Amino acid sequence: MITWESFLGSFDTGSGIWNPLVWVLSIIFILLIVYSIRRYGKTGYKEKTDQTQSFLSGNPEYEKEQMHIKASNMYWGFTESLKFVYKILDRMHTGNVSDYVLWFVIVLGCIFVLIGVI
Amino acid sequence: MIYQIPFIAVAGLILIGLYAVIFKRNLIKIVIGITLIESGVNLFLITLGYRQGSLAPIFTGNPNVDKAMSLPVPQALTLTSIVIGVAVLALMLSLIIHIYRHYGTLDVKKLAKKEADEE
Amino acid sequence: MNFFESLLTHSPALIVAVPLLGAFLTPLISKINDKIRNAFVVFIVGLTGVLISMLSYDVLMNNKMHNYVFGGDSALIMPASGESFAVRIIFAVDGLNAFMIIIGAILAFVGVIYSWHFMKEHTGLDKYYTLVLLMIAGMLGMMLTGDMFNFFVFLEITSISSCALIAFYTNKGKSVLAGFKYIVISTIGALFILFAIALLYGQYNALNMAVLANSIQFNTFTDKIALVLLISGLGMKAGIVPMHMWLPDSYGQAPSSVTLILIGTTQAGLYALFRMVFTVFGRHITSPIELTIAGNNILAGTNLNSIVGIILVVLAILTMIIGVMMALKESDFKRMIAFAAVAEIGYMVLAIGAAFFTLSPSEITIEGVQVTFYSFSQAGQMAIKGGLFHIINDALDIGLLFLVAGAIYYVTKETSLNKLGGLARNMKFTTIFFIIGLLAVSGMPPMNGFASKLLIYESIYLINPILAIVAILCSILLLATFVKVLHSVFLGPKIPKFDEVKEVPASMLIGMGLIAIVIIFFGLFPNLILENIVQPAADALMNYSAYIGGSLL
Amino acid sequence: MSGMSKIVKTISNIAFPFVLIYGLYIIAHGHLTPGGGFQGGAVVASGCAMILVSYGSIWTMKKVKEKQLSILESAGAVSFIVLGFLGLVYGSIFFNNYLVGNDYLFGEVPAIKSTLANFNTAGILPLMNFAVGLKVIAGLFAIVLVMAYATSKKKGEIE
Repeated sequence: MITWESFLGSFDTGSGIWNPLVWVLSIIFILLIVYSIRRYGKTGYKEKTDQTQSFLSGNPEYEKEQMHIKASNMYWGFTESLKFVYKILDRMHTGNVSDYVLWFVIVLGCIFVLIGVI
Repeated sequence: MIYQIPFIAVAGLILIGLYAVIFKRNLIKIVIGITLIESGVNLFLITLGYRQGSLAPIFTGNPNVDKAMSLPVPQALTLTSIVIGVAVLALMLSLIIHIYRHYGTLDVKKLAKKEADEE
Repeated sequence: MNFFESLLTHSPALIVAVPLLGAFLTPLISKINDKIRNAFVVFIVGLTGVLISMLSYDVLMNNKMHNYVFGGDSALIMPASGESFAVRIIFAVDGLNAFMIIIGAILAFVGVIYSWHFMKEHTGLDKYYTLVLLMIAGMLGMMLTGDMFNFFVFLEITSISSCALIAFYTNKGKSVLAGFKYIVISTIGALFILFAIALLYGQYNALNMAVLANSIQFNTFTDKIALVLLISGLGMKAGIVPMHMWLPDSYGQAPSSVTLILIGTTQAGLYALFRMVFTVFGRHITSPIELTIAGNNILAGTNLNSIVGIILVVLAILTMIIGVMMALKESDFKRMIAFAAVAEIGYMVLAIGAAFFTLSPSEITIEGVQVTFYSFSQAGQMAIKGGLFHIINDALDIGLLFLVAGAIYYVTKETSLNKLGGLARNMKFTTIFFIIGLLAVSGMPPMNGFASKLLIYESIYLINPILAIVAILCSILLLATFVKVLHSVFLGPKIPKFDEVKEVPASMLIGMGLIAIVIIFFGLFPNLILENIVQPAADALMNYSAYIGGSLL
Repeated sequence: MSGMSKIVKTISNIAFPFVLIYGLYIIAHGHLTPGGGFQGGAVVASGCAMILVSYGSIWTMKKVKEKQLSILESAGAVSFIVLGFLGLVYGSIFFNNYLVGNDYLFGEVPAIKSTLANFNTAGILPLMNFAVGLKVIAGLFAIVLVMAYATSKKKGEIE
């Protein structure tokens, strides 16, 4: 039967415990701090003046679509430094049905060697 | 030896089918390979239904009705499997019609290339 | 017997029969009116959901097993010769099955509600709803059945209907090609599973899982081949690397509401893998017993656990790393989520596979006979609980993300991340749902993903620290992946092309909201879920003799 | 696909009733002989396919609408499931063979080790064969018809 203890209880993870209640209390506390800091901010700014314009070291602003960083440009460093891995991965994902079946047969063979022969 | 022949045929059918699926480049041939694997598995199932010296599980005017009948489960399984196979075959062929209409080719490698180039 | 009790008794059959009846009635009803048809489909799925919650509540809370035999009272028939054969089809529902059908019910219900508006502008919707209901029936059948061949039949019903649904956008070449790839892969996988079933039938004259589990000797070569075929075939259905390539194709091209139910079918494959390894071959893999009689050591069963454990763990590590790395690079929204789904599957397999290493012997002496049992240690049990808990969490998180991707596609007709941007201003609710899904899938508190991932990390750390470190690293990369999506789709300046974009219709918001509420509920009360739903499932998974005893009597 | 020559049309006209009768015989005797709903249905559908080939898909599409076939197909499937539900109502088990032992329809119980085929036996099994037969005839014919119609058109003519 469902009890209130099981609703709010914490569970054992093998080497520790976790209770979301603690997390909820702490997040409320942090939000209070954030709110209290935010209260010191100044209210009110003048619209339609230079205050609302973005400042790019004096350069003119680009078009909106060019301002947006494209998804494939993100994490460039990560993909560049792991190029050798991605080369292999791209060669794996050919999008070709026969290769999919070939991988299945390869795995079948490996598991067969592990279970059936050894 | 004579009793092993169906099993050799099963292994042959499945291997030929796998060969066709993996190494043939035409989609229709891949579908043929799948049906070959399927008939291999069906043949295996129906072979399992045979028990030495038993009767076929049909009520007929057979005088030897005292002999044991073999359990007709494998036959039922094979029939179900064949029915499923027909559905799969029809689906695959109709998809091939659509693929040919879109890309104008049935070659696996060309299709993969055209798919990657799209957009 | 009153009405409620008889409904409960018949619920295993009705759970599959009601969607089937609905599927065949839908083409007739759609002749009347579109709205009546949609309401009818929602009603049918809702009715199935009510039956599922009744059955699961009874199984999980009262810890009892439900058996339903089609066409007779007992699965065994006894001809005049005196032998007994288990030929009737049986639905055996223990804790694990009840756990899985809850996932199926949530996904099916949300998917049908979501498609009310999502699919509205397409033609051929009577066929769409027929196929969706068939797919739901097949998925629930896979999760419920206790008969090997029946499992194959439901597997094929599911793959045929889902293939037709993946190729639903027949005007797009890519989706037709994805449907073709899916049907080829799933047919070959299913045929090898059928071959394994035939091998087992030829040896033991049984198709019933409990009878097979009771009688498998594992002393012949064919048994080993059957195990190999089952592991690889079901692994392919579950999308384990390197047999996962069909998954991004089909998840990426199917309509989002269909993808949601596809997740359920993938996890039904995963469930079947665990059922085969733990129950059908349970005596030889998870719970072998050694007898020592007068100095002679008799092993009743073969101790395969370390080999199967190594296989599962290696596949799981590959699945996590390759899935998450491909997701990081991908620039198509739905394909990216699909690769993330592959990575998530790795967590479940990792948790279950690592638990195999904790099997340790414990000795008891009964009347001079020394008996050695193998059982999971505390950490192993925790890992199994975490893995099972992660199944339901993964279905919800990835499902929510796919629904968000569908909502974005619905308003912009665009799935490429490079062309999207600045949508948060116009789609506030969708953005909130996406952030909930993002936090949940990358394991941030207080969402449900954190609870299960914490269980997995901490229990696996006790088994092997390196595995836990790899798992945490992959989780961080998952977070990075979805932060990229958050930036490139929702944040950034408003793109003029999408100025006129509006929030999606109500039914889609309701669908996403339902899943988001369940995610937060699971995250805030993980203990409730763990004690009442996951614990019985884990107990059922670890105790194969309870399954045999429960479904043969 | 346009029709074939007059000889083919005439021959298929003559052969069609025999194919039809044979298929219906297989469906009706599904509980006594090897065969049943699917097999008989496939025979009947292949007869229909013969007509389709000889007269061409455009002519056949005018005579038989795909919608009618799909209604027939779902009628067959619904009657199959309803038979299962009736087992739940009358025999308290899904798919229970509740017709066994009654006096009027397929109810006779053959004596043990009887060898003669009695048509009036087997309870709901013949009814299920009829339902499956209906579904298979309509379904297979619809598949063949739609595929023939789709391949007969050139690219871009239908969506």
